[in-house]
Amino acid sequence: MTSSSGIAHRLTWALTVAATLMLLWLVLTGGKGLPYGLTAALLAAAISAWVAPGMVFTPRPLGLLRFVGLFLYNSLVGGADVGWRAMHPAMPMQPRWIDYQLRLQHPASRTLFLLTVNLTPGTLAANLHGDTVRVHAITADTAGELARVEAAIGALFVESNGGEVS
Amino acid sequence: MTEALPALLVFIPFLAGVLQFVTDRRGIPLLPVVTTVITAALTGWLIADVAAHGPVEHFLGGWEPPLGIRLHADGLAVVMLLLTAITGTMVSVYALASHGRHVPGASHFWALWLLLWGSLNALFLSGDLFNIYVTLEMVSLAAIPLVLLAGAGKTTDATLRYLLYALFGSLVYLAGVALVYGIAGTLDLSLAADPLADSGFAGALAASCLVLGIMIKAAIVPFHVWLPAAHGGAPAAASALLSALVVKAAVYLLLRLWTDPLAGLASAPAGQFLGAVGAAAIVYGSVRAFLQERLKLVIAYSTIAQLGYMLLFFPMAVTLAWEGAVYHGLAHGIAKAALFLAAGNVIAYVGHDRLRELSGLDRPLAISLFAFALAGVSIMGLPPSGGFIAKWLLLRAAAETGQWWWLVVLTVGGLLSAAYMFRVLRFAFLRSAGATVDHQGPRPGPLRVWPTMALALLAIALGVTAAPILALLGGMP
Amino acid sequence: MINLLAGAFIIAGLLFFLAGTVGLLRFPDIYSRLHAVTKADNAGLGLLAVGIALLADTWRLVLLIALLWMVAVIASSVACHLVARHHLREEDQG
Amino acid sequence: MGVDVFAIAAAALMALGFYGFVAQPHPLRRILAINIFGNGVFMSMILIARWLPDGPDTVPHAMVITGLVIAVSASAFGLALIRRQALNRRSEPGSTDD
Amino acid sequence: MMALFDVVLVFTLVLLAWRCVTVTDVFRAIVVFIVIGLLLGLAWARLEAPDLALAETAIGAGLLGVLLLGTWRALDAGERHACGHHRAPVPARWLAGIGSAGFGLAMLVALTSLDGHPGGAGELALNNLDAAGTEQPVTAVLLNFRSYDTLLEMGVVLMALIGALLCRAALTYQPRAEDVTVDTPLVPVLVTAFAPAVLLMGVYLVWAGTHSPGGAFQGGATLAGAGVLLVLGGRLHGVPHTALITRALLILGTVVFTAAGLLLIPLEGAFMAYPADFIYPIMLVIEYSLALSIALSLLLLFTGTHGLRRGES
Repeated sequence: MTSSSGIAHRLTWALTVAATLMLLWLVLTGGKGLPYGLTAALLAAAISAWVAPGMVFTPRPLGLLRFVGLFLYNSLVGGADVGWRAMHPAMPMQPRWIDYQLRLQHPASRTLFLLTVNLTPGTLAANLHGDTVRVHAITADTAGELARVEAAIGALFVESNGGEVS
Repeated sequence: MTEALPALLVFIPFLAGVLQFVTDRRGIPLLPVVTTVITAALTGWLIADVAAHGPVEHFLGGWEPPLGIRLHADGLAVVMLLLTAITGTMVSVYALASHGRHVPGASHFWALWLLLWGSLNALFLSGDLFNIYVTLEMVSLAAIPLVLLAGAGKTTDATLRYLLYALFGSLVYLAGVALVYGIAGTLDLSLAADPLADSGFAGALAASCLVLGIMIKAAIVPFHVWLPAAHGGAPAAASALLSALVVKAAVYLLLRLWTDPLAGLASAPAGQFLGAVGAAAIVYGSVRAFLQERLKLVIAYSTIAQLGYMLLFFPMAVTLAWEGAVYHGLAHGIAKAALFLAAGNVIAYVGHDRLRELSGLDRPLAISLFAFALAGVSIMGLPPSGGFIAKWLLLRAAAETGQWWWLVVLTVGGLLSAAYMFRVLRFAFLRSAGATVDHQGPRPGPLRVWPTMALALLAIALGVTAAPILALLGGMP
Repeated sequence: MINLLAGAFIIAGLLFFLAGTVGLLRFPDIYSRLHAVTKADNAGLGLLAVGIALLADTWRLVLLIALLWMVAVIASSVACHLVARHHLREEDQG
Repeated sequence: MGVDVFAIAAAALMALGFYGFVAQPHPLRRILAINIFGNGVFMSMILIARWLPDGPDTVPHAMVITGLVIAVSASAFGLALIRRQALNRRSEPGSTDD
Repeated sequence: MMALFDVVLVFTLVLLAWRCVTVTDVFRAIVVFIVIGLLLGLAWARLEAPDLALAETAIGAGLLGVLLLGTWRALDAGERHACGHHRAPVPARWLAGIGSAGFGLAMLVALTSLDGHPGGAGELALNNLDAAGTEQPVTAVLLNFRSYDTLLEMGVVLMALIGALLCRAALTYQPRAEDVTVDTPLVPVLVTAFAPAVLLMGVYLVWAGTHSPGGAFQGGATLAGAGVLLVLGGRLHGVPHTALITRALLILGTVVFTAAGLLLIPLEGAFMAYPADFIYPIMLVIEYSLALSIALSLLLLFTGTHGLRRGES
């Protein structure tokens, strides 16, 4: 157990979750049944902070913009790329495995990396073992894409703990 | 107050069962004892009221059918409530000894038994097809875990098979309910009768689904495969409840549906078919019972055979047959509970129930064995017993309707049941000249012996109390 | 005008779905098929969502659609990763 | 009135569930088959609900919810029993109480 | 266009159901079963039954699906093999095939021959909606017109739970040697992020049940789903003993429902009849307590344990 499971940490998490859930309730209901929404949000936040507290990250505004842009661009290009390969009579593909050394350390950033890689053109993260991600690739320039995704995620968060490991 | 009685009869045991599960008390089962007394007393009250003033109806939530659900305590329902209350009270007393404070799973036994009691009452009182599906499922799911209480892993396979058949049977029944609703736009038993009467193919299919689903639940041959291992493997008190009440509840439902919502569809060939199935059950169950090597399996197969008699109502469908079938259900239930409790005493004393290794039990287990023999008299249908009255009524019905072939079935069935009963008694009594068994357990105490005896005596006494009970039941609807 | 644009987005989205399905049928092995399903369906769903959002009349609906798209994208990515991992393990074990 | 495609689905689900119950007697397969049968029954209830002239009839809808919860609870009990069977077999190999 | 969609949907459903009962690999059969559940949700949404679509997706496909997969994990290789290869003898299969085909045809004919029926329970339910204390007709049937069924159904759930507990074969989710979850942060991180949102969705569905698709059962199942997520992510563990709060929550719905019914008998003359002035708050209390009990019952049915404990990580 690290210090990250302390009271302050849980409280921060609970407040963030409660605020997010309240927003979710507003989106779902359009402002009706607010007392129920508030009770539910507080209860859910309390349960979550008690049972499964997470880390709160404050994304850098510019980093967020960069990441969202990259994500949307990659999604579109990834879809178009694989669609083109599927429709092409010869199905141009170079399926192979790549082992990529990951520098991101925090579980949340790693999760985001894995999720994004699956939507990036020509790459699919199949396994993470230690710091090595096993990636299935069907395009030529894969390592560059992966590095770009990693850099965007690295720039997204203010890394408060968990120092960089070379 | 009396109009609330049906609801109370369902919810007092139901709520007590829920609370018993939650409190999980290991001490003296105070809650179950109090609940048993109250429920039995309320049952008596309701029966007295129905006897005096006729059927009681209760519209749940104040909504009348076809929108709401109706509880309906008529003659048939209260006779079944009577059976449940008598057997239930005696089993409760017996279970004070067999599921006392030091027995593992005792608290679960009481919780399940009280829930089962409430569920059975709910089933007998229900006047709504879909509600009957729910209560059937309740009865099954209260009864099935009882089989598991036999101990770690011993009855898992039997329980699983029981559950799968029960679940499938109730869904087949539910398919019939769906069709009935599609035809009649109502789920009320009585209101559905007229639309069903001229519904053609869909109605016939609906009726077949309802009957088939119930037959699976009632372990009617050829859907009996789950029964012997489950009833034979459960603890004695649970076996008594399962054989006397749970499968009976399904056959009760067959009688109920046939005479009310399906009355307009019931055709003579369908009746003859059900009668033939009943005859097959009688012969098959009796022969298999004769061939068993374990006491509880003999009794379990005997249940398969005895349920067959109740099916003989359908081909004859006259008031005598109606009275005979219901009275048979009552007599068999009480006698069968006595048999299983007596077998439980044998197992508690000897440690097993392998017939060939039972001998010399007449002295240490004199009262239990005497009770077994008395209950056996009723099962065989010998006078003066409840079983005799029931078979006599059925015989007269066969003669009245001129369907002599059922006379043959009844006679053969009686002979076969005599054969397997005497076989058991021969092992237990007549070889007693030899060495006594090296018993493992202590002698069963009075709490185990006297309920058994009381049930056996009641099974005999039913031979002389036929008039008031048949008056309560009333004629065929 | 808006309707026309929305229609274009929806048709484009459906085309992506079509391509993804073709890939699912044509690609040689399980991993390549996962590529096809995840990426093409993600882009297709996104375009579809934009198309439908253009037709929505309240901001609440737009937000809801965006939320739904996000959940669907995360779910498909997770499923893709887990399936790939499962197969990789099975191959390793022989 | 012609044949509703969903009526075909309802009938087929029931028939296949029936077949599965008999053809694959392993308990886990039977639980699957029972639930497929049940889904067919629920589908036919929903179809029946549609034949009311003004708006769907909610009585069968309520019945479906009740039936679904009951079927899933009972299936969960059955699955617990199957796990118990597996435990039994593992603790004493070669012996079953069948 | 929609007709074509329906035909494709039905065709896929039937094909998948066929696969589910005939395929030898039990894992495939389970996956196919889950897909059938999801497609059924789609079909029911098409058939103007959004409440049931929600219920089927949450309970029939979701909860039962993870239970099936969890049970599959608990079996060893021999048993998994037996699941597909333990078959009825060929003549029995043929007989079953013919019988079930006949049954299906008969059902089809019967379903097709049915037509509307004026004055049935359905019309009455719609006409009496004003007196029901809720605007949503399905909720009105479940919690008022036929509330007796719903209450008894809670008993069924409780008894199934007792049965599962008696089996003493809990589903455990300790990571096995071969799936070292520490390396993939995916599951724990997503559980942490999603569980609160799913909890909120559950409450939303219960709340919405008074006027739009949703209700105690759908909401309760969603709440249970959040619990299942936490169990799968290792944040909650099943334990063989139970805390007072767990037991109280477990029977809350049943007790509140029964108590409201019994206590009002002297006032209203019938079990479960409610005074018109207080019907709305009564229904609300019943609905929320039912949802809580349903959620906990389903979650415990999933873990197969008496209670729950917070995980270590």
